[in-house]
Amino acid sequence: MNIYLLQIINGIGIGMLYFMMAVGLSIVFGLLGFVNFAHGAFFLLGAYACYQFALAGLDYWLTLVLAPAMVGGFAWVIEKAFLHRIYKLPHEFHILLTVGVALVLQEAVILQWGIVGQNIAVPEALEGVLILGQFVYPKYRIFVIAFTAVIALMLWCLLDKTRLGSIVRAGSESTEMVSLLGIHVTRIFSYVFALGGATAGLAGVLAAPLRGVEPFMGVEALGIAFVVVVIGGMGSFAGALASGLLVGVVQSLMSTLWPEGARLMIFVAMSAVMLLRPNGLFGRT
Amino acid sequence: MILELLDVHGYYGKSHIVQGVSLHIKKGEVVTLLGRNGAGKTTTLNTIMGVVAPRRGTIRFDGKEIAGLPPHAIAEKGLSLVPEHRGIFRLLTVEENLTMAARRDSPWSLEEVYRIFPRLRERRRNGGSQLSGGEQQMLAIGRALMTNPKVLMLDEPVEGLAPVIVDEIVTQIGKIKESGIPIILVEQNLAVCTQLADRHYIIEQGRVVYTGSNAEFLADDGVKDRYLGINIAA
Amino acid sequence: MNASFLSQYRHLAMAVATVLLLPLVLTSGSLATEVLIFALAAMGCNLLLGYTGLMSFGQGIFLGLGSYAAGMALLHLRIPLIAVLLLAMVVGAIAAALVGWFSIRQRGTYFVMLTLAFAQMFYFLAYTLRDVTGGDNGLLDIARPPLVILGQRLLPTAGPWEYYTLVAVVFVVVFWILQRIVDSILGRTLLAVRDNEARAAAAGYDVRTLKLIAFMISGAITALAGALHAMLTGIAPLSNIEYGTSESILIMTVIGGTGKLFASVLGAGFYVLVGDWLSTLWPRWLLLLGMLLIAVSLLMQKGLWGVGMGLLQLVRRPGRADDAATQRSAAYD
Amino acid sequence: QSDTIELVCPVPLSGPFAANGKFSEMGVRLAVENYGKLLGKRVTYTTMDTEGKPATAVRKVQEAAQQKGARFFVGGILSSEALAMSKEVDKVRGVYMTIAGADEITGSDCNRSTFRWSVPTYGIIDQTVRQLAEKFPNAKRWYTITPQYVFGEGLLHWSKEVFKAKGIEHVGNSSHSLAEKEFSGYLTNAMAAKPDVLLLLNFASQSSDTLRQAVSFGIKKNMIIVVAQSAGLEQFESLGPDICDGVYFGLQNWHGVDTPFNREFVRLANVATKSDTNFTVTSTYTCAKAVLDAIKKANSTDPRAVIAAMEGMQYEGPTGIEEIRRGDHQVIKDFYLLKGKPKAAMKNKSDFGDIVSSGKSFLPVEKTFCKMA
Amino acid sequence: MTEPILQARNVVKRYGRFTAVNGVSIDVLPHTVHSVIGPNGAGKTTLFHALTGTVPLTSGQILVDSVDISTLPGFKRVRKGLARSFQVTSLFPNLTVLENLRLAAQGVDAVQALHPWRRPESFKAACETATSLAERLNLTLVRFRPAGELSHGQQRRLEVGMALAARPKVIFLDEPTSGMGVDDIGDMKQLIFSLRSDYTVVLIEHNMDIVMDISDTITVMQLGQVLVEGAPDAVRCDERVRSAYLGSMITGGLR
Ligand SMILES: Nc1ncnc2c1ncn2[C@@H]1O[C@H](COP(=O)(O)OP(=O)(O)OP(=O)(O)O)[C@@H](O)[C@H]1O
Ligand SMILES: Nc1ncnc2c1ncn2[C@@H]1O[C@H](COP(=O)(O)OP(=O)(O)OP(=O)(O)O)[C@@H](O)[C@H]1O
Ligand SMILES: CC(C)C[C@H](N)C(=O)O
Ligand SMILES: [Mg+2]
Ligand SMILES: [Mg+2]
Repeated sequence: MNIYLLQIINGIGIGMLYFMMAVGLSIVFGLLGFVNFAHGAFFLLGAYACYQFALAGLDYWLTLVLAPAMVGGFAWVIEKAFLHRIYKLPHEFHILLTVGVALVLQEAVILQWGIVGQNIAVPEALEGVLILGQFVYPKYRIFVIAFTAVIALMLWCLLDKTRLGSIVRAGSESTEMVSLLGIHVTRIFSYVFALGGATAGLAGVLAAPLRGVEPFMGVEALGIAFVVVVIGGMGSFAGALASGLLVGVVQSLMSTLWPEGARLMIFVAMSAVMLLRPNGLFGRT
Repeated sequence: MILELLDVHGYYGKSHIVQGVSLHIKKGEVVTLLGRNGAGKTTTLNTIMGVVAPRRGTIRFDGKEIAGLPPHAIAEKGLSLVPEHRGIFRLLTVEENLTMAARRDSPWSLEEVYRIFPRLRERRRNGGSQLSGGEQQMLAIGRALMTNPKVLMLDEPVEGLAPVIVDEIVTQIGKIKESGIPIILVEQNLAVCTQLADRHYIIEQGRVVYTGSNAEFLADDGVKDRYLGINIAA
Repeated sequence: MNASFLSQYRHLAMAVATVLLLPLVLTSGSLATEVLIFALAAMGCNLLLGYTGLMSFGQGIFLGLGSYAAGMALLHLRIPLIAVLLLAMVVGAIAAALVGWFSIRQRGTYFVMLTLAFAQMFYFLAYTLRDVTGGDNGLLDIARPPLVILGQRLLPTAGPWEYYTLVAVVFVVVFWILQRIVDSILGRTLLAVRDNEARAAAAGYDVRTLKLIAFMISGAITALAGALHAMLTGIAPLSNIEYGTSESILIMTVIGGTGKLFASVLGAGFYVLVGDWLSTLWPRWLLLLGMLLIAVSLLMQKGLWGVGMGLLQLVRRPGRADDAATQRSAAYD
Repeated sequence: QSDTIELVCPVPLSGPFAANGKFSEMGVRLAVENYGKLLGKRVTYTTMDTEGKPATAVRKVQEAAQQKGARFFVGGILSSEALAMSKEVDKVRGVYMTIAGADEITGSDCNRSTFRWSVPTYGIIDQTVRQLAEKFPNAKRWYTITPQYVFGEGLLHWSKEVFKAKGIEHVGNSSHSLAEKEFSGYLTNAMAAKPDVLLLLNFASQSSDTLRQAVSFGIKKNMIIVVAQSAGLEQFESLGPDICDGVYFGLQNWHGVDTPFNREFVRLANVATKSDTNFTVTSTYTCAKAVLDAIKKANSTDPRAVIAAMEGMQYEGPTGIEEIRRGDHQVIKDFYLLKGKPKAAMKNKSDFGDIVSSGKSFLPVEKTFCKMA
Repeated sequence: MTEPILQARNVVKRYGRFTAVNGVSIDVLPHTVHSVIGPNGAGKTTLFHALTGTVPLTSGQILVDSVDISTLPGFKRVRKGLARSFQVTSLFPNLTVLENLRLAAQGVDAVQALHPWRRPESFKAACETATSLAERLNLTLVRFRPAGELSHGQQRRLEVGMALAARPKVIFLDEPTSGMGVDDIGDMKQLIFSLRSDYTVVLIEHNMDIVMDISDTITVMQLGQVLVEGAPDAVRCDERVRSAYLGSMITGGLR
């Protein structure tokens, strides 16, 4: 097999993970209109929840359900306890608050699990590699691609095809009008924020066996999520998917073409997209 | 008596806008709130809906106190406001605008709304941002109907509409009235008001300064002159 | 007497007082200098956030570029201090024009994300162009030349307090200029752009140019801060251009309060000093900082400036409400 | 004047290298607590958070020097911050000892005030790559993964020298940024080049990430993996034995090496930190102790006298007798190569592998580019 | 015959595949009130957008005093003498009424706006325009209030004021009376009529009372095209206009 083809496959694997990291940020942005800087911290929590469950000997498949649910629940609490009170303020306060939450969570993780990174074993059923000609690819990465694709489909149905999805989009314009229609919009905020947290948590769980856990992994994930959302178009679900894949593939191809500039090229790709489509690939004008 | 306001006061921050409004509306009735710009008509509606929290006074809906409830709770009970800015969701299509508001128990279905406003059916796939002013107004009213209102409040519903459409909307409001939904109408267009309403209130500086039946109002040029500045004689 | 004239000098007096007060309360000249340097950066950010409605998450770009520009000038060119500072400002303004050209088409949160992504891009650019920037090591051995004007040696800068004096002078001058700018026709027009871009365009304003100008002024000032910082530490490190720097500058600005220049001085002072203090208390001091940020966003929504004004009002004449109205009219007459 | 001698420990306590900072702090603390009185004065220390940023590090050094007149500094994990601080400490004519890796510290950027404990890149490669090249003469194809900064490039440079000398084919290199966490692209590339040996030149969590992902790609089965500069026990603990098994690691020190220092220190560390110490704790401890010893030897807290005492000083260190070379202020000491072993073979929880070889490899002072003023 | 001050030739505006304005040509004569009416969605506002540069043209030509301005961005057209009000109120909500008007008055002078040193107060002409307009629009009482706090009707008046403040050659008013009180409508009608002596007015209005009384020319649009153009009486009697638009005309106020 051709090395570039392999890198593209690998890039899809990375890209699906990036999509998962970014989609929640995009959804939350879509409804609430601000950048959730605690998004990376939710990713971190998901990964550590996975670590903790693995220590406790819990089945990985159970973790895959439980951990995101817990992170989502936690996000819900954060929303209720803090964000709820400051929706009316300008966005800089939302950012300030979520930056604060991110810091607190990261440091709390250090206090609880220590500052040294830890390894998490790949679930037994997915151990080993798949042999594609002369090329091998870890089974677990294949699983991540497939699983994320299913989740993506579910999310898309939820946000585009249901009444809840309409409400979420409507709420991103005027919460007052939505509540005038008898919809408890602040409750929807909480749900969506929790959903965003849960997707980040899920990304964390999926990433943990690939990258291990360490307390600063959230910062990097947040950075990636930003770029993915900017390229894809804020609040756009399809955009997050397309641009997650784009970033993954660019990064992976660059590892062969010009490894020193792999990261830089992501941003060059971003500029190129911005130049051609100022609102991102799928951004609304 | 389906809705009743007693000595209601409403504020924007420190400015005291609604200064003790009392009014009521019965089943099947259409009443109007009239008054000059800035008199406090919109604010009164906002106070009823809880968008502006009433600081004093009682608001009873179906015999139950609703003052102090959040807007969504009030709306859920069956009070529905079509605001003067219409509040169309630009990111949603016409149809999504309608369906997102739909309640299962509402006698007003999508079909029903399209039947009244065929123009909406034509533009059902259009984004809310791509509607002309009149289309937006139709959509706003249609959407309010989808929520199964027990009292409908319309804030200047024919503002900016072409005369034919005004005719159309007036006819439709008439139909809504016949279906038994009581309506509070804020409107500058007296012709519309007098065609539809059973009673009128005139508000000035946040107080009700006149109330009378449609017939009384029509006959009393002095009132119109004094409170609304219409110089009929001229 | 003109009311805004008075208020202009009131703020300038506060800035001067700050400059005089810092040496009395701090024993480290470096720390005091850093406060002023970040105050400059925060004012640059405030010009965007408070006056133009642009929340820039890319101010680190200009701080970092200012550091690099000053570093390279001092390492490779033999030009006087003033020229170094001006050069840094020009570099900052050009970079701002570039970043701005891309990003100001966007509004609100999209703009935030764009500038943030740009911050990352410049970081990796600086990282990758090692021959110019020194990569991860940064530029080392940056000298601190004395202030020489027309062959006259005006100020030595070697000692910490000597350097503080230089920075203080720069700070006061920039504060005064910025105050003039925000009170000028341009400043007031920027406020209009912040409020409603479409209307500003329909009223005949070239919104993009206006925003670009604000962005460039901000970039120049932030780069100036970066140049001064490079001379303070003797290095132009990669971390100055990092996303974290942008974040800090924005946080300072918000904590101080937007829309008043002096508020940014308060914000920067608070952030730098509290950060310095907390970090000595506990290795996990970021936890405390995080809580502080949460507390500020929940409880102190007018920023430190607002808190200060609130206290002042309480002391001066408790319970006067019509103040706002007189202020408004004062702003106009 | 004052009745205390103060050590200042500027290390990253927050940010991605906070783990090392925390262990450094621990090392300094152990050294200070166990030192007792020195010249009749109490020894104290303060840790300062550099946040991993050179500028912050410099500013904090300035602050400590200005506020408290501090002159003795031990710390600095990252090459960039250590380089910057070394210059600042030299400006205030203090004493600075670090464990950071950049060759410049005792090379082209060396100065009177600065000392370095860790073996520089030349020695690391000599003790790992050269050893293994000799051990596996048939492994002729090597692939490298390198972080883009001085330390990584130093390692790459010397590796290439060895490759040339041994007739090894360097089949590829992937350089990556210090922010990288995703290595699958580089690994895919490496596998396509079909090397016999995969040489990881990155450090700390990045080498852990690379190693982990390499293992998941099944690379261990068909090539030898070498981590040139490992962080030691802390890294093995976080990776677990399954991943470390069979991998070669370069080490600055190892608690299992039987030296008087280790016998004493492992016991001490077990009391204080309930673990068999690790690279960062031990090395910073050693630095702090060396500085304090020098103060004792000089019988003065005048930095100039202390520097003089340090130059040429010999002391019991974790690798045995260690010596501070006068010409470039580099500590001359052993470097180890360890091979990870399977979980079943571990005799205790810290027994992750066996030392395969060790030795001292240093460039002569003339070749280090160090010119001291 | 007088030269038209504003000419639109074959103006087309497409949004994606939808053609909102489809080849409209109009000539506006100086010192007249030229009204554009038509059913909702006929493309009147879009025509305004295209003429004033709020949205770019798809094709067609726009001449002001015979100078082609079709490709100028909106803000530059203001300097060529076009000013507008918006159908959906668009003000500076956090600035005071006077400041809103001052900014609108200052906007014609592009260079002034960039002045980083001079104080706005020193720009006397704009300040005076603002004050007198506030008076004229009956907003003196609320002149120091932020525009966002005004009632709908007050905002509508300010909206018209914003266009007037620019002292343009041609002033575009998009439904200036919508939301205005019955009493004010009369005043507004007088105001618009009086503008005719100094300016040229292009007016979109659904209030036939106003349109029929003060227009010199009326263009009726339907489905993006011109249906009829002519003097008020001709338009009023046109059967197509009656059925497409006028209906029974209860909008005309109380009669
Ligand atoms: N958000 C607000 N903040 C402060 N004051 C407000 C606000 N909205 C309205 N007002 C003031 O309240 C008063 C009443 O406004 P309201 O909108 O209720 O008037 P209205 O009777 O609906 O007038 P119109 O016919 O013009 O719509 C006005 O003087 C207005 O300036
Ligand atoms: N941005 C847009 N994208 C797509 N279609 C649009 C857009 N804006 C307006 N339209 C469509 O163009 C048509 C003309 O709209 P316009 O606002 O010009 O009508 P109008 O004549 O001003 O109507 P009204 O009297 O109701 O204000 C409408 O059918 C509308 O749906
Ligand atoms: C030997 C190690 C402490 C090297 C370290 N990673 C550095 O940056 O120099
Ligand atoms: Mg109103
Ligand atoms: Mg219109």
